[in-house]
Amino acid sequence: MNYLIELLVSGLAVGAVYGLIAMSFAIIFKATGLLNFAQGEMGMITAYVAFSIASATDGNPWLTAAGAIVFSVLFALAVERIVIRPMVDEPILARIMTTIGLAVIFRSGTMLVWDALPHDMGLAAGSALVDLGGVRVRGAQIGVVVALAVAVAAMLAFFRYSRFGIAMRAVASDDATARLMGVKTARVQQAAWGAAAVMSGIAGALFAIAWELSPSLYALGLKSFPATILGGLDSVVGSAFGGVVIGITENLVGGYLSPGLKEVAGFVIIIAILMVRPYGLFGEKRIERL
Amino acid sequence: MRSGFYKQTIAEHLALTDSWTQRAWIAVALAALATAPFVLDTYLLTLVTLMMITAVGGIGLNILTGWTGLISLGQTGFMVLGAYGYAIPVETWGWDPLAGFLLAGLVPAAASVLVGIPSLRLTGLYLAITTLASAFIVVHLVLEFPGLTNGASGIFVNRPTVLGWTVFTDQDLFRLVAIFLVLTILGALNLRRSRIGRAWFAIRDKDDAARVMGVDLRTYKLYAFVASSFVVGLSGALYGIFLSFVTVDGFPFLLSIEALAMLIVGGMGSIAGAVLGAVFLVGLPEVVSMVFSAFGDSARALLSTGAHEVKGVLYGLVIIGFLRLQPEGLMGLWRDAQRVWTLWPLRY
Amino acid sequence: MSAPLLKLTGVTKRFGGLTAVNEVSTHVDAGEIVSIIGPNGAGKTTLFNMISGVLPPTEGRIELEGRDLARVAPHDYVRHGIGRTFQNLALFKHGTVVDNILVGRHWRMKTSLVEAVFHFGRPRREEIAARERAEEIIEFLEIETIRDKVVGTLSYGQQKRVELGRALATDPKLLLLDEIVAGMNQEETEDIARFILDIRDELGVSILMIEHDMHLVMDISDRVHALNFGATITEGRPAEVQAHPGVIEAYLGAKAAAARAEPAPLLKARAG
Amino acid sequence: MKSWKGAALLAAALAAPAMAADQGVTDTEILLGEVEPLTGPPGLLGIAHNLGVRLALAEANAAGGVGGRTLKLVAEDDGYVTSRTIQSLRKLIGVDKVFALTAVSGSGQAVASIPVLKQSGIPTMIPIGPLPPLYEPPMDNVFVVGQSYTEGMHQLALFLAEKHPGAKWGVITQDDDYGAALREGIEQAKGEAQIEVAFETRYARGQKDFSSEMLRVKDAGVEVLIAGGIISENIAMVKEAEKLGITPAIATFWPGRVPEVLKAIGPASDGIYAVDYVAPIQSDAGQAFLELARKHLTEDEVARVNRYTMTGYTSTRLLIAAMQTCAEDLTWACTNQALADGPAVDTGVMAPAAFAGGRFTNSPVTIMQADYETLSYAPVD
Repeated sequence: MNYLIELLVSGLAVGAVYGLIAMSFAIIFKATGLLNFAQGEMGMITAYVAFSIASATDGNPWLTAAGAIVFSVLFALAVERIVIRPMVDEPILARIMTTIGLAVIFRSGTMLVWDALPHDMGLAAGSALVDLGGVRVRGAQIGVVVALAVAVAAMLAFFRYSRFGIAMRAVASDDATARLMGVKTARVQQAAWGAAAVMSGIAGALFAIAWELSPSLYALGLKSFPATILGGLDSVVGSAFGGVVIGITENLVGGYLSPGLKEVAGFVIIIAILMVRPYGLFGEKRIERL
Repeated sequence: MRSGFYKQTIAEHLALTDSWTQRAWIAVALAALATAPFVLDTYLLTLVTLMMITAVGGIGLNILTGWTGLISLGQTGFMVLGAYGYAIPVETWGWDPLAGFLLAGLVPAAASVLVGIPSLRLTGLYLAITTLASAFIVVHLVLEFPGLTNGASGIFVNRPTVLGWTVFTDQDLFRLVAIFLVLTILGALNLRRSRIGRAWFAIRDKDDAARVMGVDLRTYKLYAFVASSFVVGLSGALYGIFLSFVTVDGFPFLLSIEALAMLIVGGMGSIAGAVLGAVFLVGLPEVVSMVFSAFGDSARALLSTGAHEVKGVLYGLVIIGFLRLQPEGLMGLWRDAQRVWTLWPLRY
Repeated sequence: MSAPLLKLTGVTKRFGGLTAVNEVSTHVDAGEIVSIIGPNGAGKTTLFNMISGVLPPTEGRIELEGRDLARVAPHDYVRHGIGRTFQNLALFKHGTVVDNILVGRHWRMKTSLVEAVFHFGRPRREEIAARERAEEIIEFLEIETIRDKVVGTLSYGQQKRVELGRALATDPKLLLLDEIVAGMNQEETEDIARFILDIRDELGVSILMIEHDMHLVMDISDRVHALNFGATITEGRPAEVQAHPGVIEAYLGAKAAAARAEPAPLLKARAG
Repeated sequence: MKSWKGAALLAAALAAPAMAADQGVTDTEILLGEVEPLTGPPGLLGIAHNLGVRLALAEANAAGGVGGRTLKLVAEDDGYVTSRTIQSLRKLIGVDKVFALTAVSGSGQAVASIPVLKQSGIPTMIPIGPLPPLYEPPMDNVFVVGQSYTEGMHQLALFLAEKHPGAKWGVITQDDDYGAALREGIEQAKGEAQIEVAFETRYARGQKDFSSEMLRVKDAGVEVLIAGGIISENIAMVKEAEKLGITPAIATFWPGRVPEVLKAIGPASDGIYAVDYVAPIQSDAGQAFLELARKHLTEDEVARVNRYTMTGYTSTRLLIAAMQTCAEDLTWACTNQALADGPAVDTGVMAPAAFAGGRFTNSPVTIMQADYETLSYAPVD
């Protein structure tokens, strides 16, 4: 029994990481119709910046968190303004490929600015072990689950109550019409990029604390991608759910079936679910713009 | 506009070329392929061989993505299947390489039906993700059946003897690959001008209207999957022969992304674009290396402090630069150049 | 004459709670030109979509020459003789005019995937035959000059004509024309009117068309069917229908209603 | 046509290896080449290795070179991508026309290069990834320095079986040829000692989350854990064990035996076992080696020295010694022969290495244990 609980807990923790990054994919998709293939890389860069801040401040968690969040937002806004926005009238495939180009640059750039070595983040609070009724987890793992819960709550509130959230829905539905209505589409898209950067940055940094910081961290993006699809590309909250489902499934498959199957389990679920629901669990049917 | 060529018969409309200029260019290209093995050094020969193998794969993907509008991230998976589809019968069972090449096309084609049938309800990014998933699952299966595939250890691939011709030197390999490339281009052009090719275009541009015209969307999307993966599988087999070794490690997932990048850089939906894209993307790292080594020792001094990462950054910048400044790809650039050429010195 | 060419019996289409087409019954006889009129949102295009196989009807029966089309696969409607054009251009815009028209010949051709790769023997003969037919249509519609142009670069009127050509290339018995002259000037409209009559008289194709241009409707229709809110108002000879009080009210009332209930852009966008 | 000319050229191309046996040698210079990953995470080994080769060359050049000729190196980066390894090899052999190869990337890449190496006949050193196909059957011109993973694992397993008799073992290996070699080593040891494997699994390269694997390790009551990853995977496994509060004896392997791994794991890395055939940096031999490195390399470079620097250095020393034997008649045939028959070279950081007529140094391994305080390993008594 304890074994099952431990599997579920560790699945939840890694699923929360997937979920946060999956939400980043979804929110950018929802606001701009774009799939940002560089999202994992942006999360990785934020983790590295957090690492640098932590090293400079002797592992002060508050300064590190604040600095990393501020950086992630500024960085995302810069990317959006310099690279993405000028491409706004290009075909969607071209824009997606742009983000793939960005991903390549970020991966090499990370190794250029930092190095290719694995590192410990140097944040004692994050890697400290916490005992939850017999199940031991790291601080950062609790952190990532909490972050996911907060992000989901924030998104629900945002889309329901904020004028901005409603505007975002409008922009996603029809950019031109929304513009006519006086919605500042650029502002909405910036907000989406910013929010995505914070979520994937938190996921990247906390993953780096609980597991490891290395230049292969970007692969989290690829692993979270199925979660977004599972939830439905345009469903921000659904993506969070998708992430948790995939994290837990991976662990259950690894724990009870063949561990070799673990890495493909996520993909198998995706195919199975898409056969039944071609737009993901919570997606809307309208997204057929490719 | 070129002028002065009026077609007298329907057959002339059907011809692949419609002017002597074009024929002359084709002759030049063929002559270049024929003489290259005598002129190029091994390194350049190898590089061009790799470009041609990549171009075959690019043409394959172009059938699916460029012509039919179905985005695939499963290129790697079909290449792996093609490579093993060739290596297992030829190297393990001792079959004739020709049969191997046939299987290198048929195995991925059959697999693409398996991927395709359930994926046909999906469009756009959702389809992209199932093809991506299939690529990962293929790799997993290869590792899971070591009895057949030799698992992670891979299979050595000898250079083949085709119809009594033993492909031995790098020059021979170049010729073999060149023959495959030319045949692939011909086959693809023929498909393009057939009812099948038109049905694919119709699906891409307006699937509802295509259906009203009698195009069964499911069947023709499946056809696109089959034709595409057949060609991609061939490129996988050639790549295996080129590496002389087939393992899943030889086919990193990045290939799927690079294949798409190739079509974009070359110009979506055009065979010449796929070829140009392959030449460009395979050549790019080499050109960058050359630029770096031109700086000689100073570059070597930088070596251990990570100057090589600069290459990666440049690679990404070039892709973005193309998308931003020349969205129609190299083919668009070429057309612009042609226009300037024919219209010069006046703009109109 | 036995069964009419096309017969609709109680055809109904519902989208969720919304009834787009409500129990419409009508018919088209061989050699007839029948027009469907009605204000925006009356369900005309939905009706066309059902007749051409794009959408299945929720209820009712659609018969072509006495054959129930319910069991026919959408892409096989063309085999039974139904060709159509679309309200908003639905051409394959990256192809040339010839390419587009040739797609109309698709179902008539038999070349298989493997044969197509080789372009030799039967595929070649078949392709030549198809192109000969395409040339006839090009000549018929007087679009020789633009034959090799990429469709996306043509004017709206030219594109409409190409679309008509594509529909003709399917060798239809019944041609569905969805607002074929919308957006055309007087001269272009007259050309199209002439083509429609020629298509009926020379090619023997029956025509069912949706049209807002009342002059065209009155001039060439044998019969007119008026719809509003998805239901039939009346059907009859052009002059009768034009004079029908229900039709007049539908048009005037609809205009007033449209002014009042123009949906908010947000909602409209989401529906689209 | 000029088919006769074509035929002549073709014949020349075919005969090239035999005729150009002294390519890369001028009156003043000898050009050597190598392919290794210099970018990405595998750069950790590639760059360190490259430093070792350059160290050996700098040392030899300072002592007057080979027969008065200066040694130069062309390094090609393959980024650990097999197709680029092959391409780079063809460039080095066919275009740069190097005299010998000091390395051919990692194990998979080297194995895939066998046909090219065989066909060309160029003297080739393999100091990274010594897999059996590279020396069994031996090729005339391919020289493998080090020890096979299988034998290393075999020795490590025998040691652990003796140290922890009756313990339950857990084995986690990569699903590639490296993992297969480790599993083979354990199989061999099973024949000689009492080993009970309670849990065995494989993972796909690149896996990051090992929580379910380690839970099964815990569940199976594993007391000896073979962590058969390379770098990231071993870090993940050990940190996961720490999290679960289990303390099996953990054994790792030389590809990941670099200080960075210990640093990234943190205190939990203290006491993990490793096996290797080169000396730890903290040993006397290691310190002497660092001293030598400081003489010829920059400070930044010295900071990147690790075990791969030592293997690269040793293997290049073997090559230089052979070339010196052949200084008068610097041909491939002579060099290959001299390598095979030459006396052992003792670099201090490895047991004296020689090929003794074969193509494999078969170097003895040492079992060592990590010390987190000093981020280093010390031999086990």
